[in-house]
Amino acid sequence: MTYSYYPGCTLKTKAKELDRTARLCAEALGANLCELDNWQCCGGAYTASSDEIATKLSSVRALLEAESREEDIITLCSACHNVLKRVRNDLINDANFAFKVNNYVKPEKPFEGKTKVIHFLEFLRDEIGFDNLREKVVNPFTGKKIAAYYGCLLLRPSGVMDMDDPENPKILEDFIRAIGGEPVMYPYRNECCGGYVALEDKSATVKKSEKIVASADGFGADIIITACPLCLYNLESAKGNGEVKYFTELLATALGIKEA
Amino acid sequence: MQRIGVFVCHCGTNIAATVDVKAVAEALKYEPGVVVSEEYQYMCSEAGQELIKNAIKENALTGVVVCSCSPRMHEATFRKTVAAAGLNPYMLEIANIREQVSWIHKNIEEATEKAIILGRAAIAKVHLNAPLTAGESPVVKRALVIGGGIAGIQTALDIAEAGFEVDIVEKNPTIGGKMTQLDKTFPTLDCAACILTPKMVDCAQNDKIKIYSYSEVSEVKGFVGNFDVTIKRKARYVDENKCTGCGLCTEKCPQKKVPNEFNLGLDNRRAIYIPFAQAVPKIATIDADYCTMLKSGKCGVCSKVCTVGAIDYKQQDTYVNEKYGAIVVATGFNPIKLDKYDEFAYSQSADVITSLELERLMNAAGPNGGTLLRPSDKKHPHRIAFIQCVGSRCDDGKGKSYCSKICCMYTAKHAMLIREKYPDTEVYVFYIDVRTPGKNFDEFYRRAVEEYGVNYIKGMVGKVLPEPDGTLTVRASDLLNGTQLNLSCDLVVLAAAIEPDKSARPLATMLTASMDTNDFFTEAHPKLRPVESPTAGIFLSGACQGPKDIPETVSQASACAAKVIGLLAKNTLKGNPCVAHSDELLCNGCSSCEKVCPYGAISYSDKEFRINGKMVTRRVASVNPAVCQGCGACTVACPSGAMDLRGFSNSQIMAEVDAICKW
Amino acid sequence: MDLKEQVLIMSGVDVRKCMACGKCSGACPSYNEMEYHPHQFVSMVKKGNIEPLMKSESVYKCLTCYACIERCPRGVEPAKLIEAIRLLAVRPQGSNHIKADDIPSLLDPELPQQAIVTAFRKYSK
Amino acid sequence: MQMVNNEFKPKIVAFCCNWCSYAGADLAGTNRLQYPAEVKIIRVPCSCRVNPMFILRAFQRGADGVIICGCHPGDCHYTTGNYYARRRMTLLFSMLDFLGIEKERTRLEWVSAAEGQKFASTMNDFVKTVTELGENKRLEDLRCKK
Repeated sequence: MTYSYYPGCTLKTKAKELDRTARLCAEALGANLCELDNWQCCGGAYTASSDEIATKLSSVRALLEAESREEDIITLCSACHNVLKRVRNDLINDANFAFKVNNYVKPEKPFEGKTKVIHFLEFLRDEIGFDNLREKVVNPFTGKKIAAYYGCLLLRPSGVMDMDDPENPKILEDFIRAIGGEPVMYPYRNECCGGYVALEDKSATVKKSEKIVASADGFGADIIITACPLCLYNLESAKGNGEVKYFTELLATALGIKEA
Repeated sequence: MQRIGVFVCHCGTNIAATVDVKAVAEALKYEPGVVVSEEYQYMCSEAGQELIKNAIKENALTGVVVCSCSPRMHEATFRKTVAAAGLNPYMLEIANIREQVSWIHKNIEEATEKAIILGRAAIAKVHLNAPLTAGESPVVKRALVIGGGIAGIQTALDIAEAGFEVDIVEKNPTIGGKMTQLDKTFPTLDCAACILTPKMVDCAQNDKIKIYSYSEVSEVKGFVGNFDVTIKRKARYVDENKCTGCGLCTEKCPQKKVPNEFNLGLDNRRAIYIPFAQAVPKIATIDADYCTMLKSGKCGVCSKVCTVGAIDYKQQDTYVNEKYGAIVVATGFNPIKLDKYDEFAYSQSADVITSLELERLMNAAGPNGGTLLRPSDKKHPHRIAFIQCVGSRCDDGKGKSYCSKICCMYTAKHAMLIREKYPDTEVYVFYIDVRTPGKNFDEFYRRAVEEYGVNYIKGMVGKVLPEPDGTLTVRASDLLNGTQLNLSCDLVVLAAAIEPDKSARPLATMLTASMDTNDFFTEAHPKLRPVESPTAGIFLSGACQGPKDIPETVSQASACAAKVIGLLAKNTLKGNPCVAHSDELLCNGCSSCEKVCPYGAISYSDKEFRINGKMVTRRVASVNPAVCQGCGACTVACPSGAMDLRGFSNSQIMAEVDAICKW
Repeated sequence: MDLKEQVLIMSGVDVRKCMACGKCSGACPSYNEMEYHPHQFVSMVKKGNIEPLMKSESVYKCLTCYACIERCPRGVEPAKLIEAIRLLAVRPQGSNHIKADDIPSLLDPELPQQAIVTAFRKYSK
Repeated sequence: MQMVNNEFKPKIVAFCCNWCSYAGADLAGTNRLQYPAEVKIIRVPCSCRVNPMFILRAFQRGADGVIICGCHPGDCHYTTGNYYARRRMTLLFSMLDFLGIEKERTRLEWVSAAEGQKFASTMNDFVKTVTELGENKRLEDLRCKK
């Protein structure tokens, strides 16, 4: 299985651990993550306005390159995933947007929608299967209480993201069970951590993140896992009892990858 | 040549505002055969009808065209009018210039032109009309009520009271429906069981009423006055004639872990069970999904303890055929599933419950014996939040677009009862609007606020957060104070939207009764015929037609019974004269028509004909007019043109086509 | 084209569908930081009262977390309105909410790049 | 063709079954949902009453489009009538297409008594489609012309 891999800006800098462990895990699971040659930063946020074209072009180029390779795109960062998946949706369902984009980019072949945008978690669930994953685990997190933190971007808007139930998701919990841990259910797992406001007003994001971490702690979580570098940053700055980790870090450990 | 009168109705300004009615009457005056053409403000009024009658007499009219509202509205009215003037009622045609012209077009010129064309088409058709006489068919003096809730019970009792036989088919082991699960009822706060169970007993004791419990309708044939219904009696593995309802088996059954649907899964029952103490009929039923004996052949405890030998593990589903003159649908409602509204954490916390679950928690016969305790830890809740409109008034693809109507009142009732019984409990109600139209309803709601100190907060809840300490944080906007509340509660009660029972859709197909997009049965007219289905002989009782509270359900149930009694009181029914008939001289005996007839109304016989002076025996079709429903399928299947439909004949429809396409 | 019409076209939101239940504001994680709350955005846009919204800090407090959109019972999408109004506010020359020069003083060295690029997209043009 | 397309008003004959579609058309009226006046409705008891001859006659007499509306599959008042209509019309429409009456000029739609909105939108769409196709010349009986 070969996938076009879209790392995004943060995985090349502050979130190298997410990038590195994900690549190792993919390799261990027999998938080939082939980085897109000419990926550009997605911009971090999808701008929901009918007249916004330029801010979405970097995603369009990534989609076009992957489609020319006849591969699906795998993402890790929640923000990249959200932007790419929503731009893909626009290209398919918004004829006006597709028309303008094609006029500007002048692709050899317009985007047809064969290439899908798959989050690494969806790859684990739908391609590998959590039951198969469980069999590959050599260092299970037995007895560890792990809290899944989804945040907002992976789940919403649910109509487009279509990953899981937006109010009662279970993909990360199933993942935790597959690596032998015990998922902690807490109500803040799909509440926003405050996101990019961290730049301008850190006190606001800390306040929001503190509630999230306190809730997870209250339900006895040893570790909080997430897919998003910004969520990780915000939750860490809330200074809870347990660690905050990328889900791929736990996966690498569970799979017994030495370099991890 | 017919002598035709044309009558154009203004319908006040409904038609006259967009159609130049004078121009229509004037234009149609010169159509062939038209001898009089007039317009009038309200043709359906007494004066309007007199005008038609007089015109018929004065001008010796043989055909009448009324340009007015839809024939579905007033065709019957005007047929009576022309009949009163001595014409055959089927010599009337209606041109629909209201619903299909004035109400949908804005341009007066266009609308007037279309009205004239529709008038011409009706005139063209009336030229080819022939007097028709309806056949008569006998009425079976027995009614079927499908659904044994309060709606079905009331309808059945009223029909029986008038002296007619009536059968109730109930899919559950007992009649009583949703009302048996309720604790108290608004706005009088009398106990539901106290007013319902006597009615259930009346049903059981009335010799005109027969109850088919644990049964379903599996097939419906026939038509008004003559329905032929097959009822499936599901195997309950207990002989109804032997079981005394002593309940010994339900105490001894070793399978104790069956979710008790009567208490909405809040506690368990046995595999053999009687739903509740006042069940009618009071007969045990074995739940085949859980019975060890039926699943593995090992057990047999109930059979051993039964003193009358009523247990029969070999019982099979049986089918009963019965004839009815009228069918009443009373299939009721259910709360919707809340899995798409998990921001309220219904599936994530045991202490988030629905209002119907609260009814059981507060009921003396419920899982806690009537003491209100939280499901999670059986502790007394000190602060309770009610959330209104969960899944109602939604246009988000997840819920129902309509208002469920009953929630505002039952929530006020719950809030009041809780405040009365547990004065130390604070009650909050989060609402969008409080809707309390009904006798003594708003006063009831105001009492909850003013006398009982229930806190009503205008603003919807955005999320319910179960906290580590077992409380529930209710996050909501308080729109009047302009704040966001984070209220710590012990119990959250959701007013789930209600929807028609799932059995309604397949039933509607069997009955060929129409439904709206929400699967509520459609009434024949939203204002004037609210308890009848457009399909003759099918009547609607209770919430299967739309959300209703108990007082309204009972009124509709009695209204429905009155309509059924009206039908059953007749010895014969005038049939539909617009039926198929075969021209035996043209018929070639091919059987094409017989094969497509859904009613088996066509038969073949050998007849002798004199052709060119010789007697020839030929096989020809004939239609039984009492059985034919007039769909016309056979007329199209017929290759020789022998088969035609009265009232909608080939030549009549062709004439309409010609008139419409003329220029 | 007046401001209201622009906001409606950019956002694609039908404000007339709103039944004023306040669920958006009951779901908003930034409610307490906002001067105008999600339901007020809807009702003020409905009235054509856009300018106070454009001038308010509230448009920079919305996290675009889409809780209001996900939970609106009428499918109104308040966050898209806020996004459109924010774009109207930052698009004119010199209206950027944050300028590149402001960044160094704000920057925590551990902050992921993602936050900076997102903030730029949200706050400036 | 003499007429310019935007002035062209097509002649549309709509056959509606009495139980569902005619009631749906009435509902469109009750709800004041606009659709073009070019549509003229003929009431029939059931969609299965529509004889292919009626459709041929309409085209002969200069109709530009014919639409038949019946109850949704499974909801026919006569149980199976709409299935007959579906089979017959599928056959007829493809034959007409073969004869040069484009298949866009003929249509079979299911409209229930509750679907006033669908009735109006179906008619709007059908009139638009037929208007774009222009006048129908094929099959027209020239003797019918004045």
